[in-house]
Amino acid sequence: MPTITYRDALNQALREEMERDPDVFLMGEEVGVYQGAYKVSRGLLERFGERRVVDTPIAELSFAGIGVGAAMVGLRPIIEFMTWNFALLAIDQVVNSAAKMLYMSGGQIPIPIVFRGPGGAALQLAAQHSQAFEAWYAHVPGLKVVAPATPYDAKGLLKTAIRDDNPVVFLEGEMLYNIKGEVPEEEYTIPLGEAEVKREGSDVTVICHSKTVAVALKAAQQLEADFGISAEILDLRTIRPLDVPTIVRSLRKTNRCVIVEEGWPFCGIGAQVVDEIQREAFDHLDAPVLRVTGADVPMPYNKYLERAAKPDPAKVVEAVKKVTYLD
Amino acid sequence: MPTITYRDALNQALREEMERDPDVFLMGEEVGVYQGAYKVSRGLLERFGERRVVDTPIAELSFAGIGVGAAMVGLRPIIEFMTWNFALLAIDQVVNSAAKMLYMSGGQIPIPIVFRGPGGAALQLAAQHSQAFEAWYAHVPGLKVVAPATPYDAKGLLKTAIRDDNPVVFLEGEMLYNIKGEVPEEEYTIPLGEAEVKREGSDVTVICHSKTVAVALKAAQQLEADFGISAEILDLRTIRPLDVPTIVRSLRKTNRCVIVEEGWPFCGIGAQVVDEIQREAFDHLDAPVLRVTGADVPMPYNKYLERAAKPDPAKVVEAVKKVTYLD
Amino acid sequence: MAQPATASHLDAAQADFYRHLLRQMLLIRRFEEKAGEAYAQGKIGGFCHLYIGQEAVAVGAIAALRDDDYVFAGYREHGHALVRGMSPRVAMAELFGRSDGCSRGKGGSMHLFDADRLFLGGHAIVGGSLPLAAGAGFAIRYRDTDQVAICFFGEASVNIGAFHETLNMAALWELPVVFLCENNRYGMGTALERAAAVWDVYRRACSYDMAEETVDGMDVLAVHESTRRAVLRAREDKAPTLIEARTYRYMGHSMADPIHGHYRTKEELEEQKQQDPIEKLRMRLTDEGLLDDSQFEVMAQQVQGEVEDALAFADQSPNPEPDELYTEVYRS
Amino acid sequence: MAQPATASHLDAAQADFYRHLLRQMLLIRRFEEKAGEAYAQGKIGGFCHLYIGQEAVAVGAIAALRDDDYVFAGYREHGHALVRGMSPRVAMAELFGRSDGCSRGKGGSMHLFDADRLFLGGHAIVGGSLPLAAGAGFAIRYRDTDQVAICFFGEASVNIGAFHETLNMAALWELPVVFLCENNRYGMGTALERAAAVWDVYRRACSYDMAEETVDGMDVLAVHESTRRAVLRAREDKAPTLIEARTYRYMGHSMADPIHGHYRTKEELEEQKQQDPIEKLRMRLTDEGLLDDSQFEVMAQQVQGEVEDALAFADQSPNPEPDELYTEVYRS
Ligand SMILES: Cc1ncc(C[n+]2csc(CCOP(=O)(O)OP(=O)(O)O)c2C)c(N)n1
Ligand SMILES: Cc1ncc(C[n+]2csc(CCOP(=O)(O)OP(=O)(O)O)c2C)c(N)n1
Ligand SMILES: [Mg+2]
Ligand SMILES: [Mg+2]
Repeated sequence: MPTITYRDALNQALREEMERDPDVFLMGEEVGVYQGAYKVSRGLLERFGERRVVDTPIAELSFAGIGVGAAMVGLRPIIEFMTWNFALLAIDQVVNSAAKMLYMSGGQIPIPIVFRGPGGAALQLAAQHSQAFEAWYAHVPGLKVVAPATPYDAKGLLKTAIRDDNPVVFLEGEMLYNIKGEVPEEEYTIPLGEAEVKREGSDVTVICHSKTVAVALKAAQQLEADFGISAEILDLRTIRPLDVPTIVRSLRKTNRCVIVEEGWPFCGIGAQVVDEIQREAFDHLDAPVLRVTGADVPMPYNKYLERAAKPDPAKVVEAVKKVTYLD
Repeated sequence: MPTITYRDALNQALREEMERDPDVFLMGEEVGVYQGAYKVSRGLLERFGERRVVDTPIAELSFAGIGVGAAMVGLRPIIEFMTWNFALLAIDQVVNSAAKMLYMSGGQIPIPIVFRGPGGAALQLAAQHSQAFEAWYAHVPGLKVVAPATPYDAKGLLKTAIRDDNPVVFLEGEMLYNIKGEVPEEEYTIPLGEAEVKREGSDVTVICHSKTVAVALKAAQQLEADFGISAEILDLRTIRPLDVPTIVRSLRKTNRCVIVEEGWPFCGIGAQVVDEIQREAFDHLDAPVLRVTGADVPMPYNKYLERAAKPDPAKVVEAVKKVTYLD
Repeated sequence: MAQPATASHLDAAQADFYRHLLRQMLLIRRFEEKAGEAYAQGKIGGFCHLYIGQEAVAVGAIAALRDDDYVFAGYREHGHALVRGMSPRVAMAELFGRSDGCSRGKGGSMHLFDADRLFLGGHAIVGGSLPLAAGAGFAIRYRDTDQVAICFFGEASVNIGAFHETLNMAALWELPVVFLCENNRYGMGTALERAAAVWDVYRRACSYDMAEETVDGMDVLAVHESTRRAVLRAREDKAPTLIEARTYRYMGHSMADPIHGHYRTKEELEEQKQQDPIEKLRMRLTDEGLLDDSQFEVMAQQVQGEVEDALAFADQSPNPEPDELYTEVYRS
Repeated sequence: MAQPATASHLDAAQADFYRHLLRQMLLIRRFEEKAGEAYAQGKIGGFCHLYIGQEAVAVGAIAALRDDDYVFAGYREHGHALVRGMSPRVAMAELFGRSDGCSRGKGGSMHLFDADRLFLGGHAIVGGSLPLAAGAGFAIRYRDTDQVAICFFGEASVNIGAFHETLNMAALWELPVVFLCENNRYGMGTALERAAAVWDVYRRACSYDMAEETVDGMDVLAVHESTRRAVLRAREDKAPTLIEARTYRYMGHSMADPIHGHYRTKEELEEQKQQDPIEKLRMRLTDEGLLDDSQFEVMAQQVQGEVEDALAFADQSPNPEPDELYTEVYRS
């Protein structure tokens, strides 16, 4: 199986879906001539032309809205936000138009659109450019929220998202674009709403998504090696709809849980997962669920402070030791 | 003690703080000539003039930003959003400018600003005009988030918010403006970050804020009368910073908890409260914490559907019966 | 309606057309009056923004469209929906929140939609529908058809960012969109002069080198002509236009707001009513011998009957089933 | 620097002033070159947007201000901070993320702030600083002083909503603000012509009846004159101005981007460099006998020394203490 980057996996998904369906187009800042700020759309302008690969002015609110309008009349837009930070300007169209149109039209007007781009912190981009907004989008009924961790998932989930008839918020990781993984040559898709057990384990469940999957896997190795703790690693992949059955199944086995996410703690994804777990598996819990999150601060520029602000394997190990009462 | 409406309590707070501090001004749509879309600013234009009571064009993003800019140079703006629904357009300035300025300037530039207006659903305003965004704002470090339930709290908390040197998101309830309550003639303020026990109880803690406080209190009466259950009602008042000690103290007494909020469930305030509770009071919990929230749908227009989408005393009673294993 | 003996220079088709316009304006007027009454009776809830006074704009403009063109409007859109062909029954049922409403009772007054007639809302965030209409325009270009999209919005909306961003992209990409600003002078209680540095809305087109026109929005024929030109420009030259139609609303901003008060005088309102678009066209048709009083009475009664029928229909239409609360959140 | 024997018509003070401008441009140029090197060595992280080529704009414009005026800029703001009087040491330390940096290492290249000098950022969201500057302008009006606020932003920012909303309010409320658009032709890889329907930025002022000017942004004296007029208009007439300064950036959008490539040719870049603002002023001073080569050398060496000192300072400045991660989130 070929080994390719997360970036190229996304590129393949875009290319294949644009080949497959003439109604699919890509719009955003620098997606065309510049080949994408992060080169995810490399070569697409050359392949599909200016009609289907559309460079926009810096006007997030309205090009997002143009996407929604095009979806209202039957096209299947993919709107790239250069990063999700800038989507704050467009959030009214994402929430008030895209997420609600089907409902408030009494089912008349579906919005098959994908909003995508890199989310979360990269390296030293500081407060205004380092934010993980999973929790915000997942809060909103009418949206689906996807955050793949691997090239394989990135491709399979993006293809499904493009074919979905609902607005999908697709959060890529700027720090993931260069990671490599196996991606089959044959066509495949991955259903939205299915978490994946990345590593089987029996002592503790570590729930993660996007960039924190690698963090959790590293921590699992260390836990095995240093403390003989067997950690089961669960990658959510889709945040909304959340795969509660898979979470609960794992919990019933391990009875302990740590949730790792990059975003801020207050009302984060982990909070919701805790809520589900204690409700659905209360009697199976042998310890409080702990969370490892981004620090509850705007992201600092200094690299050591930034590092300290992000989840890392040491923090996960620490938390697992607590929930297994090794500490 | 005089009995006045929530609206008038807010009006008094604005008036008193504008009298007290010449740097305080009010800006927003229809706050002046029209006397406020919901009449919260009634009479202020006449009292303070156009310089300090400023009607704006419909341009939420930039009048919010103008407020932040004025705060950067030492004024103390109060920015009224006609409703918080429209603040989605301004959220970049609230999050990326107001919340982060102090941090990213290394402590040089505080932003003493209050963003205020009605949040949540009123009556049959449908999907785009009926949203409770507490959870979004509370997610963001750098912001404080306040949501008073009574005239007394509305006045005392707004005065404190205006004097606070940080950006405060102050969520009023459109459905609360007409409710009445006692408000002393003497000056008082209420510290941010302190929850209040509205009713003592021993069997279950019901946590609520803003409009759901009245819902919880009604449920408590019914629980007492019909089932002999003694419910302790805790009004959060401030969502961020969250008063965890008061929550935990109550939980240690009652060992059971229901959380009621108007917003959507996924990553809502209740999720965070559950997280805190299970972490801080795990061994004191005799049942899973349950939540009563707004339905996980865009708000429908039809009045019966809308009613069914909102928390009500019956749903709270139901949840309490479950956590007390009466069901 | 049979054509009367006439001294008019208009041909029969034109005369029919003008009477048709009159009838549509009348339908809106009567519909809105009924909606106002029903609101007062508590049968309609939420915000209800009546269109009375502005009828000439929707009627004149939409008459310039083909059936396969796209129509977008704001929250003051009952009239636009009716002109576009939504039956008064279905519209009224939606205002009542009933299951026979166009949006099955989930949308209400501010969210009328009729996908079959390409009436695409019904949007309640100021400025929100402009990019949506441009998106339809984008799709037209994408598919290389000769359709047109039209977007109605109020003059207070021109100060918001989406107006600027959208007009720029529409001009840059040459989208076949007609931006029709209904300048009724006030956004809620704020006169345009207190909210905009430039008081002529049409002049905002200068920033985009966009074609523009200003037109008397109380004159349905003038609106029609102006829109016809803009539609042609969109259809044939693939170029957008900004039209400013100067009109006036007779009622308060919504049913919850005062009709006059701090922001405008009763006198101003009464004076404006002298320009009534329905009276204006009726006079003209009468003067030209195309419509006598008894003919007008017939028309008025028909319209009245239609509106009363709509009310009765809405009144007996059932509420949505409780489980509809959870349907249509996602399309599966 | 002593004044040389000269045939110039300039008086001594003017000559000193021009040499001062030259020195400031040179300081920015050398500082930015050093920053580029330090970035390549991994001492500076994140996005680092160099100002090389555009020096005349910040230098000419800020020289027209008083010390009590407010200055706002974007993420390409090292030059503006230096001209406003931030020491190269403190600026470089911030780029290094160190605790002696202006923002204590928390802000970095895109978030330079100097509250004492009223240098108010350092903002990284396109369009984000325009309303902030208007807010300072609002405060000036509120306090009825004769200060001025200036806001620097790129030409790609004029297509975003905040530009429109802010200019409208600034014109409507007559705020003493200078909106200075640095038109360097490209926003990242997008030429203005591919993003804006109207290619002359200054023409956008028409929508607000705002005063406007366009000026050669490679000519520091022209920029200075133009800004002086606008500042006067703000200070005395309380009216805002939109200035378009046509300039050019020599480097890539940020250190992470290519210098040329798909979006512009190497030839274009080389041709533009012939208009170098530093060379232009140096020539003029030389021609007028106000600066000979050896004097220039002295100036250049001083500047070089200053920049190297800044680098050494930044290099040895400590990182913030770990617990600073949690400080300054709230002011208590
Ligand atoms: C972004 C936003 N801000 C505020 C509002 C509240 N609001 C609804 S209508 C309105 C006035 C709009 O006036 P105009 O555009 O002139 O249209 P008109 O009501 O006169 O038809 C306002 C302020 C809103 N719906 N959306
Ligand atoms: C709202 C927003 N969208 C996108 C970006 C990413 N971005 C940063 S700079 C830039 C180009 C801006 O160009 P211009 O305004 O001309 O300034 P210049 O970089 O040329 O100085 C873009 C697209 C951003 N920072 N903010
Ligand atoms: Mg209006
Ligand atoms: Mg530029």
